[in-house]
Amino acid sequence: MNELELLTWARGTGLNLAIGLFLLGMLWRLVEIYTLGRKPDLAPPRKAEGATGWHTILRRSLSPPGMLKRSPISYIGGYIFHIGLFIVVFLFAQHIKLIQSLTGLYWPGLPSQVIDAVTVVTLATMLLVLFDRINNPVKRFLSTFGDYLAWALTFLPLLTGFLAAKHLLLPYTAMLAIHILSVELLLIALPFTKLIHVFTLFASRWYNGDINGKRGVPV
Amino acid sequence: MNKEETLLDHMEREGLSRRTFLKYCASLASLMALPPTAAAAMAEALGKAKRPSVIWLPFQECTGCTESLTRSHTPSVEGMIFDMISLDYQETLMAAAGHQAEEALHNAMKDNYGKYVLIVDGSVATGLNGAYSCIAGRSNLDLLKEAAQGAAAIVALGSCAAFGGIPKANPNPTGAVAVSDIIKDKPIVNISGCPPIPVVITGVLAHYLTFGTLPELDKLGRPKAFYGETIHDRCYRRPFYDQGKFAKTFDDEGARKGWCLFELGCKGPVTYNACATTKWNDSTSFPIESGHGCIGCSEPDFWDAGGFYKALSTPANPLKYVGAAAAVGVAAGAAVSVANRASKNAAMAAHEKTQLTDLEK
Amino acid sequence: MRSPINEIPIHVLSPDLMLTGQAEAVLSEVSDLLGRLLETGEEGSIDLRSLPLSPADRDWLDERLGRGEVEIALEAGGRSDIYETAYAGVWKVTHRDTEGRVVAEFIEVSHVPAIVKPAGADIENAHERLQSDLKQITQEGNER
Amino acid sequence: MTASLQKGINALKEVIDAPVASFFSSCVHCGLCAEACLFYTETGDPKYTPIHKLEPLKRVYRQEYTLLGRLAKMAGLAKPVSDDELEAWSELVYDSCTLCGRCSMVCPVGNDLTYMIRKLREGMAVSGHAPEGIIMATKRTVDQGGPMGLKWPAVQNVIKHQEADSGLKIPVDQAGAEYMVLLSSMEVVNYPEYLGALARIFNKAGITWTLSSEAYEATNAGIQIGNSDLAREIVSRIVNAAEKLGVKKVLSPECGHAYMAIRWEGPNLMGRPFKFEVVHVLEMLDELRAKGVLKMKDKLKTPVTLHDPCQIVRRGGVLNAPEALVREVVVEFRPMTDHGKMNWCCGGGGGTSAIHEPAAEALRFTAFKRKKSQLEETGVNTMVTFCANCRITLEEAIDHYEMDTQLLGLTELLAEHMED
Repeated sequence: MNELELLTWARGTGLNLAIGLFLLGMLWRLVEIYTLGRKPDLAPPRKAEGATGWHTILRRSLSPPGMLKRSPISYIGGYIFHIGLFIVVFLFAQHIKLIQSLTGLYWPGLPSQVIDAVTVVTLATMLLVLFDRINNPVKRFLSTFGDYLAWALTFLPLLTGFLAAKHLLLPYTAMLAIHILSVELLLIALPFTKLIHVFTLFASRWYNGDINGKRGVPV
Repeated sequence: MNKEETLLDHMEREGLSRRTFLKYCASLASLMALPPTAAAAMAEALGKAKRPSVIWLPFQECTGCTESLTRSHTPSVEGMIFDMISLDYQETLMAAAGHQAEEALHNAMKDNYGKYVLIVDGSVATGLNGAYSCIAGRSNLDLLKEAAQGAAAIVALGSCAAFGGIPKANPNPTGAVAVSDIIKDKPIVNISGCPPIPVVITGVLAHYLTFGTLPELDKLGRPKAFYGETIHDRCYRRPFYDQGKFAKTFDDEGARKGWCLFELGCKGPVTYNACATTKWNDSTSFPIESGHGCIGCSEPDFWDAGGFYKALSTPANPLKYVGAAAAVGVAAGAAVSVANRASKNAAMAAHEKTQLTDLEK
Repeated sequence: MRSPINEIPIHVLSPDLMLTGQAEAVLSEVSDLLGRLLETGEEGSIDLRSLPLSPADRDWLDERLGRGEVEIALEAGGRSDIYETAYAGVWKVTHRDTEGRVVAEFIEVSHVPAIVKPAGADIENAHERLQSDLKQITQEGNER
Repeated sequence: MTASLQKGINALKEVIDAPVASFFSSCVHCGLCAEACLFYTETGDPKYTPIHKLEPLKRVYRQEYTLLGRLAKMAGLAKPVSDDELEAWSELVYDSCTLCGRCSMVCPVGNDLTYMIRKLREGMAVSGHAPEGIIMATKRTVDQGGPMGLKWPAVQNVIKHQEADSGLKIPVDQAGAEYMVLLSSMEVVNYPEYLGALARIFNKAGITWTLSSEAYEATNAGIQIGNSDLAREIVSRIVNAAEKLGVKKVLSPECGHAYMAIRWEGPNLMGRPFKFEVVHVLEMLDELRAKGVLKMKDKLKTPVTLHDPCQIVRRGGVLNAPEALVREVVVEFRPMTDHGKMNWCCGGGGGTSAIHEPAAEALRFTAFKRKKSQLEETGVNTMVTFCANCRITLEEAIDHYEMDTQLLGLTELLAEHMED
């Protein structure tokens, strides 16, 4: 199989399979999780300003009082690499083009120099975050193979995408193929790793906000 | 034609001046990415070279490769190939036909055994023992094997001979394969392209005549001098790609400003060929300068590599399995859900009301 | 003869938009070559076709180099235009085929472009021819 | 004695629900919950990371309620939860978790870890891995009516004294009263003046009230040990008594988890809403303050700070009343840096104060360093709180560290300075 065949497979059959498996896995996991149901809360709720699940979905994106100081790398690093990933994934012209071809939806992208800069910053931040995971006693204690796998699955597409766009290391064809394959790997693994938090965190925040909101506590 | 005369003698006889020859050499050197000063050395060597016998076999082909070569009026750099070689058999170009032609072929093979250069255009049909494509009652497959035996080197001209090309496109009804799939024991140069750039043929032969060897080849058997870099790497629109300036349609502002055609399906980034430097036919045949993206014709299986107008980053049919996947996913989830409910209900049924004694073992 | 395709005027909407910055690099390369010619007498040339220059880049380059005093037209398997640029020792050489299509394009840094100089064999040949011509003229004169 | 691992696992299977599944699926092992937990911040030992405390529950969830987990279990690839493991986890689920809920406030993916610890305790309790001290407190509550083994005659004794002190009648078993007042044993034993204070406040406000001889104990060790059957038995006494007397409202005492038990868990344990309203004493006092009924004759001169009991504020939703009431009665109020719903626990909530093993007590004192530094930061020597359990925990720790800090109960403080 030559490079072009690999690329053709990656963005043809490979992508079809990856998108299919991602959807399959995601729906399976979401149904599996959320059909477990929960009992209704029979205690008469207390009403309070901002104490609903919806508020918590938004509010939890900000660091609670005192926490930024306690764990600056988690918060600042977390913000940078999440926002960076969002920008690179959704505001890179070629990605928008792909999404447009999939869904018909499109929006303006950012100039590639901006994307390049964001990618470099995000890559650096992800390395910092990895270092923190190894260095911070709590994170190291909690970390399993799955955590490092999830990191690698996220880091690889970013790195290979950058190398492909900049024509570094390997010929563009090969690098683009590797980039697409790495994204496919990410897609397939996402529902079965902690990366599923991309979707479940909204429900989790909502539950937390709802459970405590009924008691009148905006969390 | 006298095979013993040198190329320069031959050209002189044809009434071409030394400066004309120098000029050809300069442009050849330029094409082969040799330093411009190498032109003189090349002229020196080429001038003294003997003209080799060439046998040209056409298989499953459209004659586009021959057309590409002969469309230009002599004398030209492309046309120089006909001065450089002694073309002993070429169905399309030769005056002879039928038995005469066959005789010419056999004589050429016999007379120059072990010395001739075999040029093949078109792919080789292997289905039904090669019966899909025959000349004078013999399959291409047979003919190739026979002709290859006495060849010093083989030039697989065009994407069909080099990689199977369009005949090999899905579902490949004739079982078409490349020359290199059949012949394993001879040096083969693949000059891919649909059609290939004519001067590339001249360049390869010039190299053969100048240095007595085949030029350095890439992994796919193509001369590196011409196929060493992608169209994209050498494209004059490349800076726009780097700036993220893309034409979105063939008639928008970006297209008029000459912006990058990536989003219109240009395969330049994955295609290795010399179009961007040779700019053949004064750039009319360099599609990008004519306003159309590269279709990747010099790469294997380009015909099946997604649509010509699909951007490289755009998949061919990405939502193919979405319906089935969604159904299976929901079904799997639902099955687990039913099992979970059964488990939970069983746990509740197994529940014994806790007494104080139940707090300790 | 039909008009060569590169003579069809292409209107670039905004030339600045098409400038890639490559042409400037070519100029500085020319300057280096000129320095070398001065110091060592070594001739140099730049193959313009091997560079990814946009049409606007080429126009810009031509404009910058300007035109000097010497112009040479060469008819050899098609026309070749050679002229000295505004910088002495810097030549622009454009080879065309019989159909007027550009087949090679160089910036040559030398005293005189190599192709202009006649080859020794050709001079020898010319000398012989001239001698025989002269002989014939003398003979004809004698006969008269 | 019939506790067993099987019962424990069964109990966990019963309580695992969609929120638990969502929480475990969302966790990214960022470790921020540790930074919110005083058992981690004060010891620096990563094993006290809240999400780690939930490991057994997570494994039961995965092995019982996910396809991949079920397959792994069938193939023998999943490590089953064992008795030894649960025994080892007892320290993490009880000794070092006060159900304070602070981790649930900070988890960036929104996990309510406290919600899950409460559920994990269901399995720990019936598998016999609850700490001795909490088992004993539960037994006393079920068998004798209160965690301290306090019986009605003792309460009658307190009533007599407080009636004498206040000169007011303390009504008992009075049907149709607006409020039925609940007490906590700790208050009865350690802070009996609370009852007299209430008598004076009700008298002043002209509100009818009563005690019930059948249900005077508000605390519920069933909640703390984590057993709903026993918690239901305890809470049903109050519900039955209140509905028998036909009171409009039941007044929960200052005690934190008592409020949690009757106000928030109560209806869910009983499986139905109550026919009466449950009001925390501070809620009632704040309402009286707003109406202008609760007027102070003078104010406390010394500057004070406030310790917010977790179960009343962060977990109970009584967010604004405490500060408003404190400001009513003091000249200078200095809130702690992290206060209100972001307060730090005293270290003795969630039943931990009932555990008397030396290691658990030592850990509690270590955890108290957080409160100690908060206190020192405010620079005041008087700390007001409104939970009997917090008060005992704080007093023990203040003694242990030989600190010069005075602790006051909010209701008594108000009663003391209230206009006659």
